[in-house]
Amino acid sequence: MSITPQREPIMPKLRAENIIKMLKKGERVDNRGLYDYRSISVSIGIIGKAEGSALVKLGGTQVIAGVKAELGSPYEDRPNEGVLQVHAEFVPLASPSFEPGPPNEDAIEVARVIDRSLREPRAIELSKLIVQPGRLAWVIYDDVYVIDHDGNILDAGMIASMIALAVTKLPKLEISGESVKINREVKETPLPLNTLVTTVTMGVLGDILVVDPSLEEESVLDTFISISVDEKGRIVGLQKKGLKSITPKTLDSAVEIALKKGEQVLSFIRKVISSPQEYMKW
Amino acid sequence: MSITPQREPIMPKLRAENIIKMLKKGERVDNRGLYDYRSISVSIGIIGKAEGSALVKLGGTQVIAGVKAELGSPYEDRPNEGVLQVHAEFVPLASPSFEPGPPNEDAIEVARVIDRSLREPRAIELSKLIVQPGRLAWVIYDDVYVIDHDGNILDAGMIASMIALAVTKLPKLEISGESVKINREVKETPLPLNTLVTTVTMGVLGDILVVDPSLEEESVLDTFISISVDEKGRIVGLQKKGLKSITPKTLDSAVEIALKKGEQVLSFIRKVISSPQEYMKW
Amino acid sequence: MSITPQREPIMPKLRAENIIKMLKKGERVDNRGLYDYRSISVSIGIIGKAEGSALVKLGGTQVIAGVKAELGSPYEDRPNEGVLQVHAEFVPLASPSFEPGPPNEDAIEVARVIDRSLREPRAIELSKLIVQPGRLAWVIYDDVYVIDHDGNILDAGMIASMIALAVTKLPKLEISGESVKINREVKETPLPLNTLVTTVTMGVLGDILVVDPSLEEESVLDTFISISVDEKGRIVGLQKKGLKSITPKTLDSAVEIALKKGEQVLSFIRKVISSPQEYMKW
Amino acid sequence: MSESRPRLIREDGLRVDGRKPEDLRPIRMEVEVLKNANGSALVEYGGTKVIAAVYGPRETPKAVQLPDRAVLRVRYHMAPFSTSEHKSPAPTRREIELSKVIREALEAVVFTDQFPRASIDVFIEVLQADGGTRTAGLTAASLALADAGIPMRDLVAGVAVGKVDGVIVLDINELEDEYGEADMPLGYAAGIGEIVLLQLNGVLTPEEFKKAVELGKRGAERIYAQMKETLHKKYLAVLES
Amino acid sequence: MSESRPRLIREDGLRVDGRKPEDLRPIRMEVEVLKNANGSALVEYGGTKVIAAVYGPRETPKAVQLPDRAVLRVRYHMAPFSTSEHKSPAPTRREIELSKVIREALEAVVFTDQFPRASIDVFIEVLQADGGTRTAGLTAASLALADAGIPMRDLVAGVAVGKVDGVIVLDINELEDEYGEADMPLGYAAGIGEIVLLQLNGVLTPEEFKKAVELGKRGAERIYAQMKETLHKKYLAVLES
Amino acid sequence: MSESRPRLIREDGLRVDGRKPEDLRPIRMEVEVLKNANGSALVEYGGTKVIAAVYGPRETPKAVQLPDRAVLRVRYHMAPFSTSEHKSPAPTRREIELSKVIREALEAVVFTDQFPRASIDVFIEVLQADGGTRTAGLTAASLALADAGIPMRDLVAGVAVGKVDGVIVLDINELEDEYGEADMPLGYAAGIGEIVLLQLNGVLTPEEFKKAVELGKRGAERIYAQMKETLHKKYLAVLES
Repeated sequence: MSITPQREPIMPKLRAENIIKMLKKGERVDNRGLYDYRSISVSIGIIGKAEGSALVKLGGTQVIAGVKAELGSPYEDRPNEGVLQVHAEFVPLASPSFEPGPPNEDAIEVARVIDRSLREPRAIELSKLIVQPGRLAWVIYDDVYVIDHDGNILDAGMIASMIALAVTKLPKLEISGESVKINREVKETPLPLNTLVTTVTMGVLGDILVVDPSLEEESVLDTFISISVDEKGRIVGLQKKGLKSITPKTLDSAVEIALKKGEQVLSFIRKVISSPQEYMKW
Repeated sequence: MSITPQREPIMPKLRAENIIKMLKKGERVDNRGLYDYRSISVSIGIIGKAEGSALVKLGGTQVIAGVKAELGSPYEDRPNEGVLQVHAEFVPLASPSFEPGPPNEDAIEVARVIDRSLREPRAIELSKLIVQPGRLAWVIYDDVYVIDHDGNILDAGMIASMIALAVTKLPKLEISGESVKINREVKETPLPLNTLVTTVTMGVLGDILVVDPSLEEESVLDTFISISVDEKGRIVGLQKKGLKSITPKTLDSAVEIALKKGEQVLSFIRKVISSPQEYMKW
Repeated sequence: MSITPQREPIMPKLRAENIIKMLKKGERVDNRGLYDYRSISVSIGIIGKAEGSALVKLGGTQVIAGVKAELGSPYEDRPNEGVLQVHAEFVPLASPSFEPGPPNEDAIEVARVIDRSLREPRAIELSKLIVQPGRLAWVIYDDVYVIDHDGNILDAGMIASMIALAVTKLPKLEISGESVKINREVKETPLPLNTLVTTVTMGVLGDILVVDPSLEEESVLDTFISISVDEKGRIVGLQKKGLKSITPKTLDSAVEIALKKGEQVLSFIRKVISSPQEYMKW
Repeated sequence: MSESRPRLIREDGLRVDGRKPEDLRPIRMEVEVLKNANGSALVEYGGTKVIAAVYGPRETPKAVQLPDRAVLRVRYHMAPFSTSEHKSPAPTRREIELSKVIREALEAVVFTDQFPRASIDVFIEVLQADGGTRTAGLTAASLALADAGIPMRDLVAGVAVGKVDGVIVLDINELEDEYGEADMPLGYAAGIGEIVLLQLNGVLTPEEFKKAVELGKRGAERIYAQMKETLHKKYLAVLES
Repeated sequence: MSESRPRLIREDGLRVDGRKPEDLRPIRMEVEVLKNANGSALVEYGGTKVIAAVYGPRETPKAVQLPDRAVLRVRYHMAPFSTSEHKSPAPTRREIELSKVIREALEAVVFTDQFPRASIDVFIEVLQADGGTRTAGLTAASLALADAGIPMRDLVAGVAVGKVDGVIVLDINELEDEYGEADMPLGYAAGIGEIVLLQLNGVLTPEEFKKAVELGKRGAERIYAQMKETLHKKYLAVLES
Repeated sequence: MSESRPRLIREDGLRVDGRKPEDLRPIRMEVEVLKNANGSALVEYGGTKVIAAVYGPRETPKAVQLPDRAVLRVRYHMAPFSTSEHKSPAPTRREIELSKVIREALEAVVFTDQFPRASIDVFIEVLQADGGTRTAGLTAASLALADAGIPMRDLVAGVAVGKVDGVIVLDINELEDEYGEADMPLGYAAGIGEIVLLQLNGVLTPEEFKKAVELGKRGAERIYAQMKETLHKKYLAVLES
């Protein structure tokens, strides 16, 4: 059952009103322009045991994506493809409002939006991840681990996932007759990718759109739209969230902004994965 | 842990006393005789995706039974038989006193009484549902879905189940070598039945028995007895429920009434399944 | 999440102070010496359906250990060994402070300490419990069932487990080709043991150590240490529990006491299992 | 997606079930179909059958109460027999997400501030799934809220737009959902012209996206009209009785 | 049910374990077997071993309290080692149903109205299952309640009647339960002549049913007498000590 | 344990990773690594990476409050990507036990009596597991508590001592844990010389045990010094800014 949540964290009324007032003038409390992302920093490979990993800091938000590869069964209706599983955990370390326990609806939504954004444009070429058709396939786990929540977890998680997948190397398979075993000592084959993807999340305040809302902004904005774009400039996913509606006109603007900002984010991702060694510090 | 439930819904005291007073005079607030069922209406086949289905309205109570057939393993101690699984869901749509979540003890009891009433007289000939002895069998799911609760869910669920099973057609099996697949495009073989079965539920007020109690009656009566009968006039199940005892003498009367009313209900079921096309409207 | 527990049961302050005062003088409310166990009585074989069983009464604490043997898969990283599974249930019958539901952290800790104490010194020779390497192995379930809690569940559970395992007879396997079945009518092969093991649990009050604390003592002592010993006088496990620290000096004393008391308990276990027929009364 | 992917647009330009791209399936609506609920509705979009019930405004546990408004509690749930394969009753991640998405769509129109500390509970049961269950569920929920007399800014009509064999089509069925290139569920408050639910599961160019939204709005407007009529008929019936 | 169904009535008319149809198995009863519980009992019907404990009347969480009576909270639970195959500790649907059925049997005799807002908690642990565990559990629970000093209208004795190879027999064991034609657990308050638990799992003609109830009542009366004696002995012992 | 057990002590007496028996792995510590938490720390022991956060003292649900002290609530949790094989997120029995053991270690040093009715919540996330995760977690938790300004009797340093190929060694890594003869995690409040966590998973003679405790204490003292320095630096930085 989905229940109207308590608004967290509770913000002083004056502060909230000030944020709104500024947004209406096109200004933000952290001096960004309405369509500016906060600074993004990336650390690659921080989890050596994972097949791929990335820590993304988007302003104060920190998300780790860790990619693990296991052997498993392909889905019955996809006997010739590998399997992608995206999960998100909002661990209580990351925010006073996160509780221990199984993922709540917010974490599930984040994971499913990332999953669909990867799946629909076939960002990963799953057909190359089959080992024995109908019987054995690579199962790729992308785990999105939020460790500090300062707003816009989705974009941070999407960027971290995309980078972690792009730097993933599959372990070697040792095949002898029927038996197939994973040798994690040798990791060589990169995950086959067709395109990079990102999401662009905007807060909605009437007809004003606010890219990459911070936690403070999230708590005064009621409504959000996240649009997923790929390298071909296509829309590969969309999710409206929050308590209020959006007009068709504002939706049009949101698409326009998402395509433009998405391209910038994708360039950034491309830059990171093309010189990964420069991002291997934590 | 089973816990004495709150009495739901709370009824005005006067109303409760009036119901009791009338019952003691052999009368009922809805003008039925003590041993009369409420009107029963049936819609067959309303769930085209199910192998069999029936919506039963028993007065204000509405229950859907949907039958699905899948392939699975036979039970280890029954290697030559198919499997029957009866489940009941009391979804919160049906009553202000139903909660979302896994089935509570009331839903489990209803499912298990229906299950035993079908199983013990071998109403379904499970031995004809084996595909590969010890390895592969039809698993028949009978899901009892309560959508409006106005009393006597058990009888409504039993009648709906019996009709849904009687109109069930198994999908075709496509066997090639070791591989067996279900082709749901073709549904032809009726489920093999040995007998029809029904339950007859009575409220107990001292030595007064009240057939097919409504929700209002249920909430003033403490004790119930449900007796399952088959077409051969045998007792194929029994369940005493509720907070008070029953005397051996009242038990004798209950058996007598159950055999008589059960026969009537079974005739009705026979009528429905012999001209199903007349009951295909919702 | 582990949470500081409520102290149960709440004891009159005077009584608590008296227990402490006496302990500081080297005395105990039940007249035992500081290093004395309460009386131990054993009933063997009380659960005929189990492959081995023992009821141990340690003072007022009663614990049943029941051993069942099933066939299952060996662990992937131990393809040539059988499997040991130790579980503890603190059923609500045993104490007003036990709740129904899955095992809490206390029950899990007891089970895991017993498990490690058996596993590390290879008390059971698991390599003799393999049936088909990599495919089929004996799975030995040791279920520790607490039915009356009067303190020191761990030692009672450990002793009961050790005796139950020592008297366990594996059922006969009927092998025909690929198929392997358990015939529980014939139980003949004893479980292969390498050594007996026991735990010695002590309460810690500053530098005073109190062997086999009763429930009353447990509720005034904050800190405990349980040391597992085998027949060769080795330390085969250790667990510090409770809210306070322990000094290295007190730890030294605890080891010394554990080795001495452990030997006595092991002698007792040896006596029981060498003449089991004398302990077959309940 | 590979082997036996069926053709979804026939040579004559029609869809697998004979519809034109801009056609809705036959839609059935009925309100007040349950006795216990304060409001209820049955909605069918072709083979998709959904029932919704509303309880409330009613008392709610302290822990979830809000001081200045009612909480909405929404459950989207599929019956075990609603799908081709028997469905386990435990809520899936999909059901959890859709419950949230539908709740948020309703938040945008219900005047929750009129019932502080109360809850308004909406239960949606999918009896048969043949594509568009969340949008049919949203339509049913909106009707059930109206039937329960809950004050709202507007009714909400749901419809899924898709892209199949390259063509943007209205109200996709299960086959079109499974083998098509995109599924875009839309919830539209047609009286006030606002979008309350929007998701995209698939790939569209910006132009296709625009076209899809336009087609969805037009479809939703037709469903919205039928909703009005359904409620109107019921109230007339009440007045006349 | 097919292949190796064993013969349950021998040529001499006796049952697999040598009993006559109307014979009980050896029955052992003991009360006050636990220290912590307010009342407790150990009951054995042949190979079936059950232990029951009662805590209460005691405080209970507000959410379950009733203003005019105590709530009964009953758990029937099987130890993992109680059955031929190792049993998982999670409660099965069967255990949930039996907890309810036993609770309702006890509701009929306990004077719950004397303890408003309190709870009386009954925990039944099946240590070994060899047929008739719910009825042995009911007997044990009734003894434990008496041992705890909970006021009751009467004691309750439980016994299962069965039909095996066409013969109505008393107090069936596991083999008779598994391969027999019917299992009818009965809970009988013999002092006041009332039935508090009755289920039928099997097929009986009306005549057989009548006979089965009659046989069950007679069996329960014998168990009831032994219960009285067990409690009597204990109180004598208390008086004498 | 059988086939391919690797050699853990090389001919030159060094360990698989080239350390001497009494060597720690390279240890990294950092505090205040998170924005939301009241205190936080990142700790690495070689390949083991752990992060800990502290929230509190803060309000806690009535049901868990204690009248005379704060409750500690501690969760030790492993990220799904922290181990060689993907780990399911549901808490394992191991994680439940370790949460308890670490909580109890912290109980011994935190001045909980200063915050009656409050809770102090400690969340430990294992990001990468390469042996010694519970002890690295304890070190991180202790630093995070200090970073949060929670008053404590002393800092606590954790380290695991092991026995591999018959040699007592300090700070074992995963390989040594898996194939060694013993793993003894120790939590030591080095300033006051008290043991707050001690477990033994393995077999030791009494002499070996003594040696292991001694080695562990010495190792913990070195870690303790680094903790002090880490905190000192941070406060200096604060003062200087």
